[in-house]
Amino acid sequence: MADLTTSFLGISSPNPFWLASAPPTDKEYNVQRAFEQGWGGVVWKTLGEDPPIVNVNGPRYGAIWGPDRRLLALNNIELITDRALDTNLEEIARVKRNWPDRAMIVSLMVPCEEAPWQKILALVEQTGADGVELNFGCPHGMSERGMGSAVGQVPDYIEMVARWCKQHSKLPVIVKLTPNITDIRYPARAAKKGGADAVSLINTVSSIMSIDLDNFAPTPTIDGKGSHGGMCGPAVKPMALNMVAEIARDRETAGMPISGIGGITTWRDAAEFIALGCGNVQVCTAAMTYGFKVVKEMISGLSDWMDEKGFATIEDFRGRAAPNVTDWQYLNLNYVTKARIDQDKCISCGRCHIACEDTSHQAITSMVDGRRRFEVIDAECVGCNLCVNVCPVEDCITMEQIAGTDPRTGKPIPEEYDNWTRHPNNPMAAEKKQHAPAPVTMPDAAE
Amino acid sequence: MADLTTSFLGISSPNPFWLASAPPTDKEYNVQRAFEQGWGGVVWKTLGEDPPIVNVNGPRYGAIWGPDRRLLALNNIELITDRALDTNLEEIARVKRNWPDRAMIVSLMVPCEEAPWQKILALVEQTGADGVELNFGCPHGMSERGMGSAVGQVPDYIEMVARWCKQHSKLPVIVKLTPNITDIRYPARAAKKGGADAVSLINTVSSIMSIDLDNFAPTPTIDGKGSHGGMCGPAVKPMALNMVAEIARDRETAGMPISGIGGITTWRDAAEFIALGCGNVQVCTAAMTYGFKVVKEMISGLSDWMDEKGFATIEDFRGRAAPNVTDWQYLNLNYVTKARIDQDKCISCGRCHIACEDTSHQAITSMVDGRRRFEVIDAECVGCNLCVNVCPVEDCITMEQIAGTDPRTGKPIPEEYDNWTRHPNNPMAAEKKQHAPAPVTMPDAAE
Amino acid sequence: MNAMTDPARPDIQSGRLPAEALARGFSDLHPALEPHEVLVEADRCYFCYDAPCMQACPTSIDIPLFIREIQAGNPIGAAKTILSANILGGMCARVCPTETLCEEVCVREVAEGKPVQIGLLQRHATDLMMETGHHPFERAAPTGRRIAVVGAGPAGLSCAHRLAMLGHEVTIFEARPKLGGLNEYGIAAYKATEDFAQREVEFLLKIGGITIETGKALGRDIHLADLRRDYDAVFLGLGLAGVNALGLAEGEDQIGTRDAVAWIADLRQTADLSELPVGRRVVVIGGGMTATDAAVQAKALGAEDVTIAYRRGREQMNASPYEQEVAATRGVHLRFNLQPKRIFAEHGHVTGIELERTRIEAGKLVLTGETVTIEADQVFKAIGQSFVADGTDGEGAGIALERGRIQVDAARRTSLDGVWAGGDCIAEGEDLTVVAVEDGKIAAMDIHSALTAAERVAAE
Amino acid sequence: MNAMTDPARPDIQSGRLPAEALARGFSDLHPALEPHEVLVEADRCYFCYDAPCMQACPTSIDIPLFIREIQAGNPIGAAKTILSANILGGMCARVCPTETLCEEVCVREVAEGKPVQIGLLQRHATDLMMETGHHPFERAAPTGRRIAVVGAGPAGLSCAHRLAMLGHEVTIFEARPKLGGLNEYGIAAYKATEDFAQREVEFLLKIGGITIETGKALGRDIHLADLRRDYDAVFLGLGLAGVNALGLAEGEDQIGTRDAVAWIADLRQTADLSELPVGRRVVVIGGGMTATDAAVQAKALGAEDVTIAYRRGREQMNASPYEQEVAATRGVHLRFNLQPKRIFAEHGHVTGIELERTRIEAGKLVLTGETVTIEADQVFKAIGQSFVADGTDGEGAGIALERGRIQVDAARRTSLDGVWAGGDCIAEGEDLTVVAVEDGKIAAMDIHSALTAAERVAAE
Repeated sequence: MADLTTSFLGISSPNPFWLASAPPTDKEYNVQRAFEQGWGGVVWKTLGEDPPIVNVNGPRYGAIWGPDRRLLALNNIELITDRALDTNLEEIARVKRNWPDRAMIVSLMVPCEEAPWQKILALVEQTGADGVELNFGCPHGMSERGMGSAVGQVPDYIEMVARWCKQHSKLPVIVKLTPNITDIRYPARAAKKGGADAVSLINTVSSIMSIDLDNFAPTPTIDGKGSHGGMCGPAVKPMALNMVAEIARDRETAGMPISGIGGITTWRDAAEFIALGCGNVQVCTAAMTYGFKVVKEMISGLSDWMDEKGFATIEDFRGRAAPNVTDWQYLNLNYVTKARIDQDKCISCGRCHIACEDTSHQAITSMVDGRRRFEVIDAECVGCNLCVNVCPVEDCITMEQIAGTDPRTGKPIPEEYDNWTRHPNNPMAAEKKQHAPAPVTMPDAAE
Repeated sequence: MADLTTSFLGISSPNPFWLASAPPTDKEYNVQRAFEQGWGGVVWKTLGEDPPIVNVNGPRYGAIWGPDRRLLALNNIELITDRALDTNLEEIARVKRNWPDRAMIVSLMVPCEEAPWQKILALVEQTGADGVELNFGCPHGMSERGMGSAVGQVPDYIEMVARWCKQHSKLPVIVKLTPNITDIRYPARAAKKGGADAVSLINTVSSIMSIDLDNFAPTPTIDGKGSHGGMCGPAVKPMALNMVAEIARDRETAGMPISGIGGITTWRDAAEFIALGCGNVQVCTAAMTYGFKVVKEMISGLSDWMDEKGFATIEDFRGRAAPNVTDWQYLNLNYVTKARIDQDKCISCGRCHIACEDTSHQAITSMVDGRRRFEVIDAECVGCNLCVNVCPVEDCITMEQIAGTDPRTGKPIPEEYDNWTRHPNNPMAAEKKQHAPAPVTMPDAAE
Repeated sequence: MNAMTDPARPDIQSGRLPAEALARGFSDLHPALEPHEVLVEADRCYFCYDAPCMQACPTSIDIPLFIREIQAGNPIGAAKTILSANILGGMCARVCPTETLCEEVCVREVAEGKPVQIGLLQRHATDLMMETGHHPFERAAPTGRRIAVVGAGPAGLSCAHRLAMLGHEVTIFEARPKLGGLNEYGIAAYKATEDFAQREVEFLLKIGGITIETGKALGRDIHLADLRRDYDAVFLGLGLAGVNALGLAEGEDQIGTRDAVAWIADLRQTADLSELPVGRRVVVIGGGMTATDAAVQAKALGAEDVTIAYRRGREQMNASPYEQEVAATRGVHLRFNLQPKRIFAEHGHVTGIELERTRIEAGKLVLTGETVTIEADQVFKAIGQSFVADGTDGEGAGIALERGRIQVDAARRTSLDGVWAGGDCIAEGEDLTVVAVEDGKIAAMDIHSALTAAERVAAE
Repeated sequence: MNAMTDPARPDIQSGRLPAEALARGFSDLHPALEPHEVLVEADRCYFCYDAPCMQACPTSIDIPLFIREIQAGNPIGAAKTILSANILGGMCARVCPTETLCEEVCVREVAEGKPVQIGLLQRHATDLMMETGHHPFERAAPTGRRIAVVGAGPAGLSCAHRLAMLGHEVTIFEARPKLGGLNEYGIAAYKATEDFAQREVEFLLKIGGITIETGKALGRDIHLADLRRDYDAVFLGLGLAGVNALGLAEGEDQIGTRDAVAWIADLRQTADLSELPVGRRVVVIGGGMTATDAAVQAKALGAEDVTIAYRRGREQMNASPYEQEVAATRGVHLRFNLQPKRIFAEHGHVTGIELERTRIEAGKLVLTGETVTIEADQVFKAIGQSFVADGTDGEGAGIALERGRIQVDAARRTSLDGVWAGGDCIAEGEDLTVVAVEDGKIAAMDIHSALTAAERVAAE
């Protein structure tokens, strides 16, 4: 049985699954139920100064759905906690006392001045919480007041606030980053410069989920009007993976502990974030969609996969994928693949054919010997993978590396690695092939 | 029968459905097939300087899928056209000649110097194309060479290139914007300042679709390595709607024609973009998933809906939703809703209950009189809409505005509109309630 | 209610079942999908390339497109897509043997054994269209041409509608009092409930330009020579008026022995089914859809024992496996390899039937000599129908036949100039509503081409 | 092959069908899902709160969780979830009447009439687990306690496995040569193909700590008093050894009349089914699952006419609507309201059966006097089984019974100290494998508690 315990910034938790700062972590009642189901830790929903803000009294959440009304993403216009600071602090203290083995992080958002930060940090320390997370990401409501993503989009502010927090508290400090930014590496670097112990990402993505075509207003609609909100859920995972990878392989921030957030729904999503270097993951949408019990699948799934692969601990595979993230110009141009269709698995929907015929390279038949049959024409196939992506059957179409002569170009495929950096068509071609910079090594997240 | 014709920047097309600059518009063969199915126009896949770039010879596309393997998003590491400039120009001229009623826009990306732009614009004009689109968005491959999003992320460059294009060509100029930016309004303003006629957005979102957990590399994987790509498809639509709305309601850019792009899959998606002010829409992923025939649903759907609503032309509803996009602080706090569960439609899955109980406000029962039954407890319900979003049955749970006393607070609900700007809990409360700025009016896209 | 009867007398009576059991037995075989079911089902469609379902549909409905229109929230658009290929798409959604047409080849059937429920989705869209009260098509400018359509079954109606849409004036002649043909008189009641056949005819006629003459039989009230003279074209959608006989030495004319087709027509025209008598023990002879329709309806009327006796094996039955399943699960006993030999009667009334066991030997059906007797109060014959050529002897030699039915070419032209034909009465007829609809549509398009060409020639 | 037989002699013979038809008839009733089908089906689960399916499962398998584990690509985890609640989850996936348990209450059934195919998903996961060759559970530290389990049916096996897992030493005594109980001897062959019952027993025993003693019948080879003396606890999973009789005046002892249960056991133990004789015309008396299992298998062996005669109406049948449908669509004739009156015989051999029609009057079944005769070469009785108390008379008064079966409390304790019981032999027994498994599990947990409590008391 694999050991799922993690020690992130020295904060231990029985598994890497934390609940992100969000409605599910707003109250003792909820967090209590989460711990009962097995969550490893929580980031308590963001505290602010009294008097607490108020929320709208109409719909706060929007969504997009896929076929069969499956939730692809949630969006919210909810603000930070709307309960009194004292109430939250009391509950945090009590929950931590009752669940000493679980991680308790407190999310914070106060105005961008030293005094309010100093004050609230002292209060949080008294609760026995394990650390704080600085909410620099919330893209709506608070940002108009100069908080949340209004800070997170300015690296200098991040650095400044992080520094105050480290000065005024001995608690580990995690900076939560907004994805609504041109280059995620800048705020991450700023967090590091300010002395923050870790970054967590991504916060929600500024979005309008849909327009109600009957009343011509964004959803969720409040009295005929709507504002943008922050999107989370499966749809944002690819953005999050990319941003995590950017930070993980940036020389300035490499090795900085990362808590991964963004559409994590199953054990596999979590394993992917961890493979990129995350020390743990935070979840929100999956819990809001299905209830806290979903963590059971995540725990068993991660554990069973680790057993199967022979990983005894999380550290055994953490960060393994980071060195394999590279830039386009270092990809091997001599790696040639062709699509292969498993005729036994093929259900003859023909989507591979029409996708290729209409929108790509006319490399898949629709008829062979007068019968409906879909076969790859190697002389046309560029190996682009589109057919794999549109096929409704898993593993029916796969990409196979070929050697020898490429039937498309009629030219031999060189065996050695080569890339764009010295390609004759590259106007900036170097004399010699350039190699990707040596991958950054990841220290333990435990630090 | 509604009239679907549009005149965007004076370029007419029989319907507002254009194919975006992407693999489906890379060749005469493909574009020809697209026009046969009824597409209103195309933006020809981005041309660059000779010699043409080369693509990887392995997988270029990645994807994420929802349940039942439905494609939620595609991602690509393909570059601009890899065919010779002359070939493309010849084909563009021929297709335009054969299909004079369809819109033909040519996407361009050359180095950030005046001469290459001047040169390529002259060549494009000779084809008879209707306009050009400047590709400032592509987030991979080209950006490392100082093109694509490397330009699009710097408003000054956008302005400069736009100005060159307007100087050296009489063709309408559309600037395509990258969403990988902190504030989309800045590049849009720069495009306008540079004299561009329109913006189109969004280009793809920098992403890593997934990590292959067997070989610990990003997908698509080239010889064990992977780089980030650009994501498109249904998952990015909410980001796109928000960015379109930001530009549509920005005082500096309001009224600038917009071509909407981002996850448009059905007529309804298109209508939403148009309702926010877009003069037309561009599609890619839906065509790559299902083939060009999908446009037939878009055309019939938009037409039938306009008939039903009594809209004779696209202009009759274009921009109607833009005035209803506002900022959070102007939302009506006196608009109070409660969830209502239609017991006849309820299938008793209980997801509303557990979502509310675990992660929200404990406002939905699971048992009534000893029987499994899900009812809203008005005294607890904050009207957040989460139950609506997680319910698998359409219209089973709805939000209903209430008047009189709110059973949750026990307080009367004022009838008049009120908002955060003068709320007692707002530390920056104004003396008087502030109203949202008057909505910007939209001039005709036809200009 | 079911009073003990004199065992000596055959037991044929009405009112065997309480009203609610009767209603249950005759309720919609495939009830309409609920809105939620529609969305779930529509979302299953993969939007296949050159979809097998569409290829399998005799009217080539663009099934992936109409399902995608439903997915996208545009069921009216879906209905237009359906009806533009098949104006009787509503009835076809109910009566098509989808399990051997579109749904049999659905890739979801291949992949999961569970096809997308195309028929029910088609019904959903067309039902919604009909509920709007609007007709979705408009007539082209009047051509001034007049066409006679003989027979108001699916072929005739389809032909008339398409011709009217193309701007022609159409007169439909129908021998029976109501339009619809087998839709009205021939199909099991539980397949087209709530007077659907008539509602669909009304919907279809809203196109305009179609004049109706009922009670006009060809060869009796109207004559082909006159029609050819008075109209620019004639379309014959005559159906099959004859019924095959068992050809038994004795008993076939006893009271209690009936043609299943006629009995179903009676049933369809009976307003109160509690008044329709049925035997306590019923034997249906035959292996096609008429046999299963008759047997299941006899059971639904309250017959205690209902047996279908078919002379060949299960695999040879024309009724689809699904139809067989409906019969079997509703309590009909399906028996195979039994060939009728003699119908027993007492006092002129059927009491049973003797059948002889058959066997396949060297690919041929042979009798074994062994007999089986099944007691019965009623015996229904459902062994096929035949074309009756009355009235088609236009001028001189009359119309050419092929295998006993009207010979037509690919455009549904008969051997007589200016006369087209379609539906069950043509040699290629498949006894399927959807095929008849396609015949009518093809003939209409060809009539239109012919008249247009004639016009062009005249103009030159 | 089917040579003409002397009509005077009953026709009971083997080899009625060619090998491939036989193989088809006895092939898996629900073939395993293909990998693609698994994914499509698993994705349909909504992960309901306090899921109705889970509530309906007698062993309370966490169905939403195991399906989610399948969705997430972890079928082995799914199998562990299943087996931790029900160690015979593999067999239950095959034989549970899911249509009246988990799948009946699935919200997809409510919403679409198409439940998630829980049984087949369960089979997929457990099959994969068994293919790995590994046993997923480990035994707790040895407790030094010894428990006797009498009967190696589902209850006994379940109890033994759980006890072994908890660290106890278990000895199973079984009267028959093979373990498995009805899984091995009683279930229709097409529900548990490829020797699954034995493979599952092997898988289960891999937990270790279980000693097997076959050929040991209670009251004959072993005695309750001895077991109580020699073991720390005794679990009785005895099943039902008796078969109800028709109680007819004549014919019940004729050759050709058999208990369906015994016939099925013979069939299950017949290696080459082409050697098993079956009547040409078979009548099965009864209305439960044994009746349908016997009838369908008789048909699958090649019987020409197979009739189930049940004395009440269709609604009262214990066999589920799905079981009825399987029988009907495979050609079994289901007849209702027929009570056996007399079995006809010639030369000591069955030739047919006379039944009297029944009717419900004022809620009671009454005879109508009217009779029906069905010719038959074989008559199978499937009218229920009974508990035989042999050997349970431990000391003095013996074990308390209730309604003819062993009386137990909620923890499955009998009236005798240190003796637990479960499965069909207890008063609450439901003749369902899954209920027996739960009995064994509950008893094991209670035995464990009792022994642990005893230990604590002893230690104090």
